[in-house]
Amino acid sequence: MFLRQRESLSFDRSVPGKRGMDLPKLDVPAAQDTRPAHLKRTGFDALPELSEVEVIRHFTRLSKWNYGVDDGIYPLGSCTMKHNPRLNEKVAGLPGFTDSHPMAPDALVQGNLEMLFTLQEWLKEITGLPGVTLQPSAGAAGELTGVMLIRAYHVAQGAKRRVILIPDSGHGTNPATAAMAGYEVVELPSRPDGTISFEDVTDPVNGKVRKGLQTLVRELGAEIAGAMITNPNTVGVFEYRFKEISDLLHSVGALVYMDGANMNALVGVARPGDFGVDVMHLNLHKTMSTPHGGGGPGAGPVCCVEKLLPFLPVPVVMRDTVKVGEGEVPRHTYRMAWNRPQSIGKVHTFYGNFGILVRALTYCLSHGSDGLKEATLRAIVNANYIRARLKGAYALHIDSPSLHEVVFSDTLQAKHDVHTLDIAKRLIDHGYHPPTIYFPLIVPGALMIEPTESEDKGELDAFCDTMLAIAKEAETDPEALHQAPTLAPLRRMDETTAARKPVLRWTKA
Amino acid sequence: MFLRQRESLSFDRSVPGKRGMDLPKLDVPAAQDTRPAHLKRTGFDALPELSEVEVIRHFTRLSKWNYGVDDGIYPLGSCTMKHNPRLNEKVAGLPGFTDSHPMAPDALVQGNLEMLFTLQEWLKEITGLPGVTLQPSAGAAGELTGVMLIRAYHVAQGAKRRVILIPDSGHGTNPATAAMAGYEVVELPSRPDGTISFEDVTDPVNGKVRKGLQTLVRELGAEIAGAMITNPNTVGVFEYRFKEISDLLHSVGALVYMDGANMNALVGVARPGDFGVDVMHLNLHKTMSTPHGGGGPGAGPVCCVEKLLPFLPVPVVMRDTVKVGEGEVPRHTYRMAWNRPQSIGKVHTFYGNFGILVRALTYCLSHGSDGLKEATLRAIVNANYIRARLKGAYALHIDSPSLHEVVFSDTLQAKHDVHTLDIAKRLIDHGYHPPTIYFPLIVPGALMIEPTESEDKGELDAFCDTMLAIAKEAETDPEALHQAPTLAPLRRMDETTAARKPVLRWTKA
Amino acid sequence: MRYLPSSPAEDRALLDAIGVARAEDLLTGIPEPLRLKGGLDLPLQGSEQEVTWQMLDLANKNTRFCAQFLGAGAYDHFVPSAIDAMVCRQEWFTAYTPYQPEISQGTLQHIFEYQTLICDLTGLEVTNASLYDGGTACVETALMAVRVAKKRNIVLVSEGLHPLYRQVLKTNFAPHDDLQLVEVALKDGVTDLADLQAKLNGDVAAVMVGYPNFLGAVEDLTALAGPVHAAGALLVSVTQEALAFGWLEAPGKAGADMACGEAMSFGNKPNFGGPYLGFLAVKDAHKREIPGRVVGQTKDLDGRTGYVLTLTAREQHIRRDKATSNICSNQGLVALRANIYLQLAGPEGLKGLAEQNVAKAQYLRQRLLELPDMEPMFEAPFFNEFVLRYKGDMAALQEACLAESLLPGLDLGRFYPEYQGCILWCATELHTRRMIESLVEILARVPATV
Amino acid sequence: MRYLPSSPAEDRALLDAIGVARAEDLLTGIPEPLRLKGGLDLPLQGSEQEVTWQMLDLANKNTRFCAQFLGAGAYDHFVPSAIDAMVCRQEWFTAYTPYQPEISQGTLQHIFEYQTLICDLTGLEVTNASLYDGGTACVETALMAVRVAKKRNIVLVSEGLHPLYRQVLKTNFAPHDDLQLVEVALKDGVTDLADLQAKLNGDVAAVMVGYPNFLGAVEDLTALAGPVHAAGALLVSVTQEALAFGWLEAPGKAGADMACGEAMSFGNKPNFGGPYLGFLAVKDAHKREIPGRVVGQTKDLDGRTGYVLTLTAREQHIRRDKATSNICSNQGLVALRANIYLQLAGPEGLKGLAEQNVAKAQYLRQRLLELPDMEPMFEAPFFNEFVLRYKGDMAALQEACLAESLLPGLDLGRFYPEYQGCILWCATELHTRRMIESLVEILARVPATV
Ligand SMILES: Cc1ncc(COP(=O)(O)O)c(C=O)c1O
Ligand SMILES: Cc1ncc(COP(=O)(O)O)c(C=O)c1O
Repeated sequence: MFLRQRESLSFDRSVPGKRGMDLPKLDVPAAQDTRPAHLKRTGFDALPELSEVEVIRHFTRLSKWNYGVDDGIYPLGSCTMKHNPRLNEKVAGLPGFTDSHPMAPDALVQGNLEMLFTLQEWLKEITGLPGVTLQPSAGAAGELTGVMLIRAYHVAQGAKRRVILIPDSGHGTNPATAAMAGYEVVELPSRPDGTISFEDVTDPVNGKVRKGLQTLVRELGAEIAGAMITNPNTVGVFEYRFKEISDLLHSVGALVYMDGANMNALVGVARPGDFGVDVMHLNLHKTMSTPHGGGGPGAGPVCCVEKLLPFLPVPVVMRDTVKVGEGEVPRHTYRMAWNRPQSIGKVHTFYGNFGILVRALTYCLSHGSDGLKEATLRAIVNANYIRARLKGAYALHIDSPSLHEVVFSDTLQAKHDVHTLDIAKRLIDHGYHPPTIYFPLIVPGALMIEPTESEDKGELDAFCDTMLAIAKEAETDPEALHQAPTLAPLRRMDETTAARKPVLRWTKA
Repeated sequence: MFLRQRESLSFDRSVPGKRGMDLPKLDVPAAQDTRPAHLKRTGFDALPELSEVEVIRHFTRLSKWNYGVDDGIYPLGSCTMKHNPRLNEKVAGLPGFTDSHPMAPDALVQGNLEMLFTLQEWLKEITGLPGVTLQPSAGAAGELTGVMLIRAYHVAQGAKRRVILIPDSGHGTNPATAAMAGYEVVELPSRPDGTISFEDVTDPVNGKVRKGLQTLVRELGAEIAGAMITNPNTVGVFEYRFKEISDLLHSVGALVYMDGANMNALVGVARPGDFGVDVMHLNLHKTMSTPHGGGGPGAGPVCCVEKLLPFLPVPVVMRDTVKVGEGEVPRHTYRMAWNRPQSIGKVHTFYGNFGILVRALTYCLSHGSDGLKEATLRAIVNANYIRARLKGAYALHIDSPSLHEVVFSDTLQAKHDVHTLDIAKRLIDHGYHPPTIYFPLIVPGALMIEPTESEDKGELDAFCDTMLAIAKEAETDPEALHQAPTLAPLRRMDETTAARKPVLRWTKA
Repeated sequence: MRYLPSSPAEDRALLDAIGVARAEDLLTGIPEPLRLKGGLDLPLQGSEQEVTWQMLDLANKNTRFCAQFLGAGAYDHFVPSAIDAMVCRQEWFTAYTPYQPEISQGTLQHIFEYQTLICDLTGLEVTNASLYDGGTACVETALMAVRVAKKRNIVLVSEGLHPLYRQVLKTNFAPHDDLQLVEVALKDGVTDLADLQAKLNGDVAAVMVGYPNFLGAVEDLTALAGPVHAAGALLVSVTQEALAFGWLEAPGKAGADMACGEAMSFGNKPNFGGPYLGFLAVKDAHKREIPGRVVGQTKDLDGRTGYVLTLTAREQHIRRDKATSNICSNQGLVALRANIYLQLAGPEGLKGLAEQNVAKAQYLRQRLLELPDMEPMFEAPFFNEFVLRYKGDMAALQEACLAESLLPGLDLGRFYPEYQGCILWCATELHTRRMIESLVEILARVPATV
Repeated sequence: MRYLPSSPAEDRALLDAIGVARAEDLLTGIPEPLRLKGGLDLPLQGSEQEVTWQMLDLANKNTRFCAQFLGAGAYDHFVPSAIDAMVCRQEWFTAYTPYQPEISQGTLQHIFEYQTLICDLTGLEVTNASLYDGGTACVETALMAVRVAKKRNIVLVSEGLHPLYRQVLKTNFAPHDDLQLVEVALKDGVTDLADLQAKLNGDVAAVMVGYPNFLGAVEDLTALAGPVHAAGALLVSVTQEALAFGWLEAPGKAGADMACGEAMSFGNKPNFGGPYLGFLAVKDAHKREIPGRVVGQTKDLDGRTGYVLTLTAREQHIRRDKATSNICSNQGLVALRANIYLQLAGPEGLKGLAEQNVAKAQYLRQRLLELPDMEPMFEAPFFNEFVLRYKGDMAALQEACLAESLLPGLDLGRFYPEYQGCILWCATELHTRRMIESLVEILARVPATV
C-alpha cells in the first residue's frame, strides 16, 4: 500500500554535497594533524551522501517491507514472538539508564546495580536456581557460558572430561556451543514421542543402531562432562523423564545443562531447579518479551546450582545490607564483585545487554507472579487450541501432549507434492508470517507453530482458518502453492546463486 | 503490503472482560459515593473492551492506510507539507515542558516564558512587525484574532466599521472569520493574472460587473474596517501592487490583514511589515514545519503593527532585564502581563498550542537566518521546476511568476473528459498523495502543487514523470482515469449518500 | 543544512531546467523595493546537538515538582506509553487533513471512532473531529446554540464555568452587538437556581453550566434542565475534566441539550496549556449547525465500507461567510491520543480511574481538614477538585510547598474576589497517599495565622 | 492483565474446543512431582503507572553528570533523534531474524547496507550482520584466524588491547587446550615491536593490536604488518572507538588482514555497557570461515533484486558442531542504529565529527597539562583519548570532580599496575570548551600532593 516500487539501496541514491548531519561549531582550536601520512583516512567508497529527509524516508519505506508483532500473529516456533510492551521501551530509554557509564565506580551506578540484582532475584525464583549471571548477550552466549561453567567445575574436580551429550532434536546452537567450549558432541536419539530415548534406537530405514542414553552413560561414564537438554524440548513436549535423566547423569558425575529457550512454557508452573538441572540459560528475548530487533540484541542469562557459583563470570552483582536502628527499614548498597579466583572470567566486555535486561525486569514487574503464571497457561492453551483445530488437516508426527507450541508435519500435503515451504510461502500471501519450518530436524517437513499468550481467539481463529484453507488448496490447486508468494513484494528468491556467487556488499558500478 | 483486510472498527471487536489498562492499587480509602442517584454513570454503549495488544495492533494497522510525509512528496498546495524533523518532536516531549502547569506562577515556568518570548522575537524579525501573540491555535483562529484586533482598534477610534474586503481567491476561512467577527464580507475580484483587481471586472460569461478595489474603496470608504489579503496569494503569486493596495486602504482608515498561510515563500526574502501589512497570522504548521497531525493541532500566531499592540490578547509575555554590575551579562526574567485594559481579552483558554510553539522555535533555531532564507529559495525553485516540467502537458490558467506553488488547470485534459478529480485519484495509484484540488476557486479545475523545499530532484522528477504519464493516459485511456484509484485499499467513495444520510458514529447493531 | 535535500549540482540542474541563473531570479514577482535588503537579524543555523542543548536548557529552567495539587482546567493524569508509541508513527502525526479518502482511511476511521466515543461519553448523538480547546469549544457551542435557538440572543453563563472559558467567550461575543452574555451567580459552590430563574426569559438561547464546575462541584443538570427547558432555552453542559464522565452520568442523559468542554485528560500531560482537545456534542436534530469537520461512514464503488469527510456544506471552504464556523485545522492528533486512551481504558478502566480520582480527592480533603487553618467551603459532591478556605498566610503556604517541590492548589482570589483566601485543590490517580501525607505535614509546619 | 488478550469467555471457548476443563489440565505432560506447588514467591502484577515509577526510581538512583571524561571502550557521542524515531517503528524493532525473505526485505536490505558500510570503514571485503560486542568480536576473530591459518595455534595479543577484551579472550580460549594466547608488551603507549618480534614464530596464527589502542594511541599498523606478515601470521586490527575510522586509514588499507571491534559509537549512548555492536571484517578469501549471519544479494523468480540470508552452510543450524560459531541472535537493532547513523553522517559528517573529537581531546590534554600535577606520558598520536600521569591524590581528584557533577577519566591502575597514578582521559564532540575549562578549574583547586 502506498509503496511506489522497491526502495533502492541508499548507495545508489547518494548525491555528492548532500548532508544529513550538521556539526556543532568547533569551540576549541582545530585539530593538529598528528597522524603519520600513511594512516590518514583516504576516503570512503560507499558511505552515502544524503539529507536527513532521505535517510528518514529510506528507513521508513524499507520498514514497510517487514512484518512485525503488531501486524498480527508471528507464529515462529521456538522464537516466542510475544507482544512487546511499549512501556519496556520507554523505561529502557530513561536517561538515568542510558547515560550511565559502564566504567563508572559502583557508588555512582547504584540504580543499575539494584536493577541487575533485582532481576537476578526474579530469575532465581523463577528457575529455582541460586546462581545467576546476566552477562551473556543471547541464548547461544548463555549456552557457552553454561558449558564453560561445567568445564570449570570438572577441571576443579580434576578432569575436564571429554563429551557432551545432546539430543538429535536439539537446536544447532547446542552442538556448536559444545564444540566452542572444547567438547566432543555425542548425539542422543529421540523416541517416536519426541523425548530422549533411554534405549538404543534402530533406524527404520538403514537399520543403523543409535545408542540410547543408558548405553552412552554406561559406555562413556566419566568421560561425560554433561548433557544439553532442551525442556520443554523443541517439539514442545516436556521431557517427562527429566528427573531420571538427570539422576542418571549425576550418577556418573556429569552435569545437566538445560536449554531454556522454551522456559516460557514453565514459568510459574515448574522450576528447573526442582528437577535436577545444574545450569541453564533463559532467552529474555523470548520468555520476557524483549524485542527481537530483526535479529537481536537479546539476553541469555545463565542460572546455576550452588556448586557452580564460584565459577560464575566476573563481576558478580552483590547486595550489602546496611545495619540501621531497631525497627527501621534496612538500607541496601550494591557492588560488583570482581575478585573471584575460580571464576571463568568475563564473557562480555561489560555486563551484558543492559538495556535488554531493563526491559526484562519491567516485564517481570508488570506481570508479577500471578501474571507470569497466567501468561504461561495462556500460551499453552493457545498452542493446544491451534493443535485441536489443525489436527486432521495437518499431520501430527509426534502426538505427545503439547505445551507452548505444536509441531506439524507436511506428510498429508506431500501426497499432493505440496511441502512445508509451499505452505509457509502461501501464508505470506494471506498476510501472516509463517511458522518456523524444517526444525526440529526429527520431524519431517516440520511446521513449528508457537502462538504465545499474546493472541486472542479472534486472531487464532483467523490464522487457523487460513491454515485450513491452505490445506484444502493443497488438494485442489497445488500449483498455486508452488507459486506462492505472489502477493508479496517479491516472489521466491534464488538462494542457490546467492550462496554460490555471494554478493555480500554493494560496490561502485 | 502485509495487510490482511480492512481493519474493522474497534467497537466490532470489543469482547467483554478484556482490558488494556490496569489501575494502580488504591492506597487510600475507597471513594464514598456522594453523587445524587440520577447522576450516577449508568454505563457506556460504545467504549470497547480490548487488551493493549489489540489496541496497539488496531492503531498500527489503521496507520498503514494513511500516507505521511515520510512516504514521499505530499504536494498539497497551500498546506506546505514539509519534512517534519524528529528533533522537534523530541524537544516538545521533554518533561520539563510537558509536565509544566499552565496555572503555575510565572516564577516556576521561566523556561516556558523564555521559550515563548524567544519565539516572539523570531516572528517579529521574520515579519517585520513589532507585536505578536502566540495564542491562536491555528490559522483560522489567528485570522479571527487579527480581525478582532482590527475591530478593537476601530472601536477605540470611535466606530467599529462594517465591511471587510476579501479577494475571491481567498481561502474560505477568511470570509468565515470576518463573519464570526461581526463583519460583512465584500468580495474583491481577481484579474486574469490572479492578483487583486483595482478596476471593475466584467464577467465574460454573464456580463455582470464586479466592483474593483478602487470603486469599493471610493464607495465604501470609512465603512471598510479592513481587507484580508493572502500574500503570496492562493495562486502562488505575489500581490505585486501590495504597497499600493495598503496605501489605498490606509487612506480611508482601513487596516490591512495579511493571511500568512503562504509566508513560507517570503521568510528571509520579504517582510510584510515592510509593505504595509497591519496585522497577519502565520501558520506554524506550514511555515515552521510543525506536523499536521492528520488535521491538527497547528498554531496561528498573529503579528501586528505598533498601534495594535494595546489590543493584543492577554496575557502578553514580557521580558524584564535585571540590572547587574558593570561588565556583567544582564540577566532576564519573564512574566505574563494580564492587566491590559484595551486588550480584546483571551482567545485561547491558556497560551495557545504550547507544544507546537516549542517545535516551531526548534525549527527556527535549527535553520537560523541563513537556513530560513535558503528554505524559502529552495521551495520556490522546486515549485518552478515542476512548473517548467509540467507546463505544456497541463494548462497554466494563470501565467504570473510562481513563488512556492504552482496552480494548473484541467482544461487540456477536459477535452478528453478527464478532470482534476480523475488526475488526483490516478496519482494515488502511482503511490503519490494528490495535490490540493479545486482550490482556489478562480482557477477552473485547479491542481495546486506545492512541493516545498523538502524534495530533492529525484523525487521531483519521479512526481513529474508520473504527472506526465497521467497526462498521456488522459489522451489514450481516459477510462482508466475515471476508474482510478484501483490500487488503493478502496475505490471512490459515495460522498453523496454520506451527506444525505449521515452515519456519524457507530451504534450497537 | 540537514533538512534541505538538494545538492549544489542538483540545484544547478533545477535552475537550468527553469532557465534562470540563480534562485533569486525567481523573485521577480516581488517588486524590488518590497524585498528584504540584507538578511534577517537572527542567529545562524544550529546543529542538532546545539539546538537540543538550547531547548533542553529552556525546559530545565522550569521548576520540577514531586507532585502538583493543581488542576483548574489542566489535569495531570498518567499517560500510557502506548499513546506516544502510536502517535509517533509518521503515518499518523505527519499526515494532513484527510481530504483524499482513498489514501487517508486511517485518519478517517480514527475520527469516526473518536466521534463515537465522544457521543458515548456525553450521551449525545453528533460531534465533530475536535475543536481547539475548552474555551473555544464554549464559544462554538454558544454561537451554535444561538443559531439553533433562532431569534434568541442571550446566553446565560454560570459563574461556575472556568473563568478563562468565560473570558474567551467574552472576547468572541464582543464583536456581536446583537448577542448578549449574562453571568449567573453561584450559591454554595453551584449555580444559583434563584438567580438563574430571575435571568431566564424568552430571549435566552442557552444556559451554560460546568459539569463538574470550576470549583469541582457537580452541578445537578437534571434540576437545572427543568427551568431552562421551561423557558425554551437549551441547557449546555461544560466539562473541563472529561475523566469525570467515568463517574457522572452522561450530560445528554441527565438533561443537557449540548455538551462541550475540554478532553485533555485523555492521554495528555499539562503541557503548559496546549495542545488540548476541545469537544462539542449535540443532538441529531442540530447536526447541520455543528461547526468543524465531521466524518461519516459510506461505501466505495465496490460496496466496501469506508469513511469520508461529510456535511461539508456547513464548512468555510464551501459556504465561506455563511459557514457554521471558520475552523479549519483542528486538534486531530490530540483526538487520536484521546481515542487510544479511551480504547485502552475501556469502560472498566474509565470507571475505575474516575473512582480512584474521587477517592484521592476525598482523602486529600479529609486530611487537609485536619489542619486547624483549613475550613470546608461547600457541601456539593465533587469529582477530583474541591475548595477549602485557608485562614493562614497564603504566601507562606506557597513558599513552604515549593521548598518541598510540591505545587499547591489554586489561590481562588485570582478569579473570584469573593473567594479570597480559598484554595482549589486537585488530586488524581497520580497522587499517592505518601504525597498527600507529605503535603499535610508540610502545611502543618507553616507558621500560624498572624 | 493488560498484555493478556483473551477474555474469560474466550478462554472458556478455547478450553472447550481443546476439550479440557481448565488450563492446568494441559500440564499433564509435566510429571506431577516436578510441578511447582504454590506460586512463585514474587510480587503481584503492577499497573503501568506503578511499574513506571519503580523503574524511574531505579534510573534516578544513578548519579547524573554534566560531563563524562571517561571513555575506555564506551563512548558518549551525540545521537541524532532520527535514530530512535526510526528504530521504534514496530516493523524494525519487533521483527525476528529474517528467515522468510519475502516478508523481511526491510531487515535484509538494511543488513546488506550495513555490511557494505562496515566493509567501507574497515577497507575489507566481507563482514557479517553483527556480533555481540567488542570483546566477543575479538574471540570470534581470534578463533577464525586460527581456522584460517590452519595448524598454527598461537594468538599474540598486544597489551594495548582493551583489558576487558583480553579477559573475554582468555575466558574463551581456556577450554581450548591446543590454543595459546600470548600477550605482547607495550612501549611508549604502543605495541613493543621488539617484544612482538621476539614472540613471532611459525606457530603464530595472528597478532591482535588496538587501533587506536586502549590508551588512545594510534598503532602504526603498517609498521606492524611487516614483521607479522613476514612470520606468516595475520594482522588483526581491533578498534574499540569506531568513530576513529573517520580519521584513521581503513585497517584493511593500512596492512591489517582482519578488523574487528566495537561500533557502539555509531548512534548509541553508553547504556551501562550494552547493547553494543561487535563487528568483524575479513578478506574475501576468508569469507567461508566467517562466523554469524551474512546477507547476500540475489534475484527472485521474476528477476527482481532482493536479499537473503546466505552462506548458511557455515552456521550452527546447518553445520551444528562443525559450525564457524554458535552465534544465533546477534545485535541486529544496534546494527540498524549504526546504519542510520552512518547514512546521516555521510563521509563529510564522519570525517568532521572525527576531527572535532581529535580537536577536543587535544585541547583537553593541553589544558590539563597546564596543571602542575599533570604530566604527559606518551607521544604517539591519539584520537579522542590519552593518558596523563597525575601526581596528586587520585581520591581527592575523584571527589572534587564528582562534587561538581563531572566524571573524571579512568584510573589506569585498575588494569595496568605499571600505570598506577595515570588517568585515561576522553573528550568527544559533546565536550564544550566550557566543560573542559570547568574541569581544569576544579582540578586546579584539588589539594596539592601530600
Ligand atoms: C531451542 C533454542 N536454543 C537456543 C537458541 C539460541 O538462542 P539465541 O538466538 O538467543 O542465541 C534458540 C533460538 O532460536 C532456540 O530456539
Ligand atoms: C490560505 C489559507 N488561509 C487560511 C488557512 C487556514 O489555516 P488553518 O487550517 O491553520 O486554520 C489555510 C489552511 O489551509 C490556508 O491555506
